[in-house]
Amino acid sequence: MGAELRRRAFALVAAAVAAASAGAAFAQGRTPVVPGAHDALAVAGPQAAQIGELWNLTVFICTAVFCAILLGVVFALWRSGRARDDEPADLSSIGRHERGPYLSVLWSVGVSIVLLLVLVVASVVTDRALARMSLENAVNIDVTGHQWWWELRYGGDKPSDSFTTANELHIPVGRPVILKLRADDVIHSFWVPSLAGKKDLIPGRTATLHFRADQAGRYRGQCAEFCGFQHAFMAFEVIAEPPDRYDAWVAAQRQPAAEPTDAGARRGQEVFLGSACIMCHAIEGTTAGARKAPDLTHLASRTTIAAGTLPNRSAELARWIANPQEFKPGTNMPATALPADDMRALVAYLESLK
Amino acid sequence: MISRAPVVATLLACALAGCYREKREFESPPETPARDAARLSAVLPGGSAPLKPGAQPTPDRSRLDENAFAVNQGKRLYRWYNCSGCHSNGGGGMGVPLMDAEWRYGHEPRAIYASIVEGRPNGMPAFGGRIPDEQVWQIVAYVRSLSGQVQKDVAPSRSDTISGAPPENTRPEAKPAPGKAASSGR
Amino acid sequence: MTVSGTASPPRLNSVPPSAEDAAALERTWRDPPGLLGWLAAINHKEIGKRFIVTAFGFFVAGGLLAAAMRLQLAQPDNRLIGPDLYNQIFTMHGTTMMFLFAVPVMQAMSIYLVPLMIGSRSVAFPRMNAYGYWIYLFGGLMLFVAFALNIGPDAGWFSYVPLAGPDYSPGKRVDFWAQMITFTELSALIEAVILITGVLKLRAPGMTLNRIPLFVWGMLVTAFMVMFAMPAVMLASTALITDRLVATHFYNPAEGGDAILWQHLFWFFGHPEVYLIFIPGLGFMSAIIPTFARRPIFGYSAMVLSLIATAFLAFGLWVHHMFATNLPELGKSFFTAVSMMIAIPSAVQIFCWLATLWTGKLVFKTPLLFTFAFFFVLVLGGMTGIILASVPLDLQVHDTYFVVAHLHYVLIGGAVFPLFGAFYYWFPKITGRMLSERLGRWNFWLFLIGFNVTFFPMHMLGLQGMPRRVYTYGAEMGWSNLNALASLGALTIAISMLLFVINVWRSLRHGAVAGPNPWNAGTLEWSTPSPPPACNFEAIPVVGGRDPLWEPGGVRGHVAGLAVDSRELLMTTVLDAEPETRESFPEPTIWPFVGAVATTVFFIGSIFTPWAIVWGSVPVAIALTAWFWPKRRENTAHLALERAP
Amino acid sequence: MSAEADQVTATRRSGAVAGAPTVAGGVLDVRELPSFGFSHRSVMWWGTAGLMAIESTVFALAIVVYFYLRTHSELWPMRSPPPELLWGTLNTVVMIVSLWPNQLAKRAAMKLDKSGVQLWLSVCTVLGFLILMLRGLELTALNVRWDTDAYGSIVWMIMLLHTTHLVTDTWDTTVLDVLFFTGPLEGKRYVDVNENAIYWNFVVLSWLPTYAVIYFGPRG
Repeated sequence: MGAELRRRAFALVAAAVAAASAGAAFAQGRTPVVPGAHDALAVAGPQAAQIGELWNLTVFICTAVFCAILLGVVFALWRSGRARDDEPADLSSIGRHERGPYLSVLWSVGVSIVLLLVLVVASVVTDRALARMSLENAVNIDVTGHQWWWELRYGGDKPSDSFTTANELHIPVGRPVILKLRADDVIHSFWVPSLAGKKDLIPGRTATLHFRADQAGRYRGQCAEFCGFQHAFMAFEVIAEPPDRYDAWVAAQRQPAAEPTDAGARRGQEVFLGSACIMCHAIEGTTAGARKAPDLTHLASRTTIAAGTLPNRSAELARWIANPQEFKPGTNMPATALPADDMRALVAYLESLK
Repeated sequence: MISRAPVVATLLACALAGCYREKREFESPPETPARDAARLSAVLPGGSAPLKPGAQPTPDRSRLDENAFAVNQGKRLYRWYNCSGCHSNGGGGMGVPLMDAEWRYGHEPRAIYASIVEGRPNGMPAFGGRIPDEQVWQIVAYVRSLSGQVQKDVAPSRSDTISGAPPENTRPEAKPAPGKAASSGR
Repeated sequence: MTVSGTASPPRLNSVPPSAEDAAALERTWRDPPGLLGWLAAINHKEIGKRFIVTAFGFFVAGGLLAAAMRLQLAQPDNRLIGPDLYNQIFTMHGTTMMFLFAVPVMQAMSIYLVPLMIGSRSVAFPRMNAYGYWIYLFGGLMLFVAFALNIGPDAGWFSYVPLAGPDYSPGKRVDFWAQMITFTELSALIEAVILITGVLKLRAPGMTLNRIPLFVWGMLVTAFMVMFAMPAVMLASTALITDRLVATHFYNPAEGGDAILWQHLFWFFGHPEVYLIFIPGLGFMSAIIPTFARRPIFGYSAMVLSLIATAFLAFGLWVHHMFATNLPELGKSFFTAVSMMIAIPSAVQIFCWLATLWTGKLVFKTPLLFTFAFFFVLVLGGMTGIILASVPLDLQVHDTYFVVAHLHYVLIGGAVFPLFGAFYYWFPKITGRMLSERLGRWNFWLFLIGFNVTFFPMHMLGLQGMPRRVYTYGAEMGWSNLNALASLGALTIAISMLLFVINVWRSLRHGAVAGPNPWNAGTLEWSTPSPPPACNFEAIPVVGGRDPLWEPGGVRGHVAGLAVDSRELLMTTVLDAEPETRESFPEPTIWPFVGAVATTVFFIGSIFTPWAIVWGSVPVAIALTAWFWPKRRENTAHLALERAP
Repeated sequence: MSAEADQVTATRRSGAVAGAPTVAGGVLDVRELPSFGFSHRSVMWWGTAGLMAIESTVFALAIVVYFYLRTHSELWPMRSPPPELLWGTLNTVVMIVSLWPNQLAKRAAMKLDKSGVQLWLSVCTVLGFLILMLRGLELTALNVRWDTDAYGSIVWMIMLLHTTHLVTDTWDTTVLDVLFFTGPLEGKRYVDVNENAIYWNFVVLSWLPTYAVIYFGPRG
C-alpha cells in the first residue's frame, strides 16, 4: 500500500516536472487541505466565548431596534393618507407645536439612548473580561509574520530547549497561551476565529495576544490584514491537544533533524544542501541554517505545506518545489527544477524529517 | 498641425516603458532542469567546478534592470543571501565596493552574472546552482542600481531599515571603467 | 476713485423683468460659445453638470471593477484574475468610489443646486469652481491612465505602510495613488470654501439662517468637515510620497518613524469622510421627503442640530478602525462610546422623517421609493456599525467580509440610494424633462434586491472567517455558495444601473416636459424655469419662509436695481440675509483650465522628480497671475457700477 | 475719501448695513448699495478665512506629528544637534517687524488711499523677499537632512510647509503691488490688499508656534 502510494507519487512528480519543464502555464488544480474549525461563532475557548455572548446580546438588541424602525416605516405608509400629484401642501404644522409626533420622537430617541448605553457597558465589561483572563502557567510563543507564512518560536528553560517551527501552532488544551506578535516585513494580523479576536503584527512594534483552547482540535487561522500578493493563502493551523501529547510533541520538536537512513534520503539531503533550498531554509543538525523561510527540521510532522495551502504529501511537495508560483503566484520561493530522480530523492528526504 | 507623429511616438514609448517598469514577473520554472546538484561547488572561496557560462545556456535577462519589481526583488535577495555581509550597501567592506566606477570584471549585466555564478578570486564565492538564474538576474539588476546605472524611476528607494548609504534612486551614475589591478588591494 | 453714477449702466428696473432685460441677463450670464468657450465656461450649472456626469462616469468605472472582482470570487480557486491584477482592481475600486465618486458627486450636486436653492445667480468663486472641476477631472483621468498602463495602485484604498512604502511597493504605483489624493483633496477643499462662502454671503434677501433648506445645511456642514478632515490625508500622503521619493523616514520604524502614524492620520480623515458622504445623503432625504409627504419637514431645528452634532462626533471615532493594533484599554472604551453615540443624531433625523411621513399625505413617486430604501439599508448598516464600534466584536469581524458588507450598507444605503432619489427628483430641473416612472420603479427594485443579495451574504462570510482583500479562496473553506450568490446579486445591480442609464438616455429625448415645478415642491429652485436660465433668476426673490413656494408670503417680492449687462450679484448679511453690497463677479476665462493643466504637469512631474516642484511651479504661477490680472473691458464695466462703501 | 472712511468705520461699529433697502410694493431696490465692502462683507474675506482655517489645520497636524514622533524616540533630536538659532530668530524678528508696514497697507486700503497702498505694499514686497532670503539661510542651518531620520523629515516638512506660504504670499503681494502701479484699478482691488494683509498676518502668526517647535522643541 505504502509502496503503491510512493509509486503514484513518483508518477505525479514526473508529471509535475515534465509539465514544469514544458513551461506549462496552466495548473492542474490545487489539492485542497482539510481545514480546522474556522468560524467566529463556533467557539472553543473562553475569549471567543465571551465575545460570542456579547455578540448574541448586541445582535438581539440591534435586530429589535431595526425591526421597530421598519415597523414604523410600514405603519407610516399604511396609516398616512395618499395625496394627488397637484395637492397643495398641508401647512397646518407651521408655527404649531405637534405634540403627538414630538412625544413619539422624544420617546424613540430616549429608548435608543438607553439601549446604546446598555451596549456600551456590555462591550466595555466584555473588553475588561478579555483582558483579565488568568495567565498562570501559560505557554509563551513568539509569532513572527512573514510574507506569506508564520514563524513560530517556542521558548524553554534552557536556550537549547527553544525551537522554531512554522504555520502549525501546537498548544496544550486548558492552558493559557501568550503570543508575542512581531512582523518581519509588512503588517499582518493573527486571527483564529474560533479561539480569539485578531491582533495586528506591526513592524517596529510588539503586541501580545492571549487565549486558551478548552477543547482539543484543529482550528484554522488566517492573516486578516492585507499584506500583498499571497494574503489570500497566508493561513495556519492551531492544534490544541491534551497536555501529555503536547509535551511529547515539544520533546520531539526539540530534537535535531533525523539523519537520513536509506540511500534515497541520503541522496536527497545532498540535493537539499547543494541546491537553492539551502539559501533560505534551515534544518537543525545540518549545514542549512538560513532563516528566510520556514524551518524544515520537522517538516514531515506537519499536516500542510505552503502556509496551509497544500496537504503535506510527497506528490504535493514535489509539485510545490518544482513550481511554487503555480500555487501561490508572487510567493518568495523560487522554482527549483531538478532531474526527476533528484526530485524524488529530495522529497523522500523531506518526508523523512519526522 | 505640426507633425503629431513624434509626440504620439514619445507618449507611446513612455507608456510602454511604464508598463514594463511596473510588470510583476513571477518566476516561471526554467526551461531546462538544472545540472546535477551534487556536483555543485560548496559556498566556499574558490569552490570546486563552477558552471561555465554558455555551458549551461541561460537566457539573457539583463533587461530586468528596467523593471522596478525585479530590481526590488534583487534588493531583497541581496539582503537575504547576505551579499551585504561583504559588500554592505554597496560601500564595500570585506568585499569590493559596488557603488563606485571600478569594475574589475566588467560592469555589463552578463559580466556581473558571471561573477555571481562562477565566483571570483579573493573571496567571491560561486553561487551557481544555489541561486536560480532568474534570481541571479534580479540581483544583477540591483547591483547595477547600486552604482546608479539603473533609471531613477526604476531603482529602489530607501528601505525600512537604518539609513546607511543614500538610497539607490538618488545615486549619481558612476561612469564604469575597467578597474586597474593596481587598486585591487581593497 | 468713486466714480459711481457716471453714465449709469442699464439696471433691472421693472419686476417682473421686461423681455429685453431678461434677454440681456441671458447674454450676460451665458458661457461663451465654441470650444474655447467650452473650456472657459464658469457658469455653476454648466460646471455642476460636468461634475455630476464625470462623477457618475467614475461610479460606472468603479462598478465595472467591482463586477470584475465578483466574477473572480464567484468560484473558489479561480485563476481568472491573478493576485497582482486583483490587488490593483480592488484598490482602484475603493479609491475610485471614495475619492472620485462619493465625495465629489455630493459636491457636484451642491455646485448645481445650492445657488438655485438659496436664490443666487452664481457660486461664490465661479473661476475657482471651474478650476476645482478640472483638477478633479485630471486627477481622476491620471489614475485611470496609470491603471491602464499597469501602474494602478495595489496597496488598498487606505494604503497602509509599510506595504505601501518604498520597500514593499516598488515602482510608481503608490506614488500615483498618493498624487491622486493631492488632486482630489485640492479640488474638494476648493469646493468646500466656495460652498461655505456662497451659503453664508449669497443667499437671497430674507433667507435667514433658519430658513435655509436642510440640504443646504447638510452641504454647509459637510463643507466645514472637509476643511478640517482633508488636510490630514494630504499631510499623510505627502509624507508617504516623500518617504518613497526622497527617502524621508516618517513611516520607517528603524529611523524613528512609525507605521501607526499613517493609520492615525489616514483615519482622522477617513472616518469623517464617511460622514461627509453620508450627510449630503441626509440632505437629499430631507429635501425629498417633505415634498412627497406634502408638508414641511418635522423638527427642522432638531435636524440642523443633529447634523452639526454628527459633524463634531465624526472627528472623535477614527480609532475604531485601529482596535486590532494594540492600543491602551481606556482609549478604546472612549472611542467605543463615541462611535455608538454618533448613532443618536442619526436616530433623531430618522425619527423626524418618520414623523413627517406619518403625519403627511404621500405621493408615491420614484424619489420617495429611494428614500424608503434608506430606511431599510442604512439602518441595517447602522446596526452593524454598532457591532463594529464594540472593541471585542470588532476584533472578530474587523478586516473581514463583515466589514465589507457593513461599509457598503452604510455608504450605498446612506448615500447612493438617496443620491439616486435625488437624480430622479432634480433631473427635471436640470434637463427640463421627467425621467420615466416605470423604468424608475424597475431601476429601484432591481437595485434594492440586487444590493441585498450581493452584500447580505457577506455578513455571514465575514463571521465564517473570510478576510477581505483575498484574490481567491480554497474550495475547502465552504465560502463558495455565498460568494456565488453575491456575484449573482452584483449582476442584478449592474442590470438596474443599465436601466437607469437607458432611462436617462430616453428621457433626455422624449421624457415628459417638466415645467418649473413638477412635484409642487416648496423650495426656491422650483420657482425658476426648468432648465433654469443662465442667470438662474431673472429677478432674485425676497424670501419670507422656509418653503417659500408653499407658504403665503413665502416670496415677499423681488430684487430690482442689479445690472443686467454685467455680472452683478447681491451680497447679504450672514445671519439675517439683509442686503449688504452688490459685487461684480468675474467673467468666463480660459485661465482656470490652463492653470489646472499646469497644476497637473506639476503634480505628475513631482511623482518622478522632486525638481518638478521647482520648475513645475513656474507655469502654475504664470497661469494664476494671468487669471487674477483684471481685463480692461471688465474693469470699465465694474467702474461704471462702482459705488464705494 | 475720509468721509467714506468714516462711514465705513461707522457702519462697521454699528454692525448695521449702510442704508439697507426694504421691500416696497414687492420690489427691493438695491441700486444704492455699495459695490464692494471690507472684511466680512466681501466674499474674498470669506475665501481667505477658509484658506486660513485649512492651513491652520495643516500646521496643527504637522506639529502634532512632530510631537508624536518625539514621544516615539528616546533621543530628540535623534542623532543631530538642534538647529542654530541665529537665522531663525533674526527671520522671526523681521517677520514681526513686517507686520507694521503690512498694517499700514491694510489701513491705506480701507481708506482707498492709492499712494499709501503703493508705498506700503512695496515695503511689504521688499520685506517679503528679504524674509525669503533669510529662510534660505535658515534651511542651511537646520543641522539635519530630511533623510537622516524621522526628526529631520518632520523638521523639513514643517519648514517647507511654512516656506510655501511665504513664497505664495510674497508673490501675491508682488503682483498686487505691480497692479497698483500699472492698473487697471477698481474698488475691489483695495479689498484684495486688505485680504492680502490679513493673510500675511496669518503667515507671520502661524510662524511663531512653528518657530518655537522647530528651534526649541529639540532644546526643551
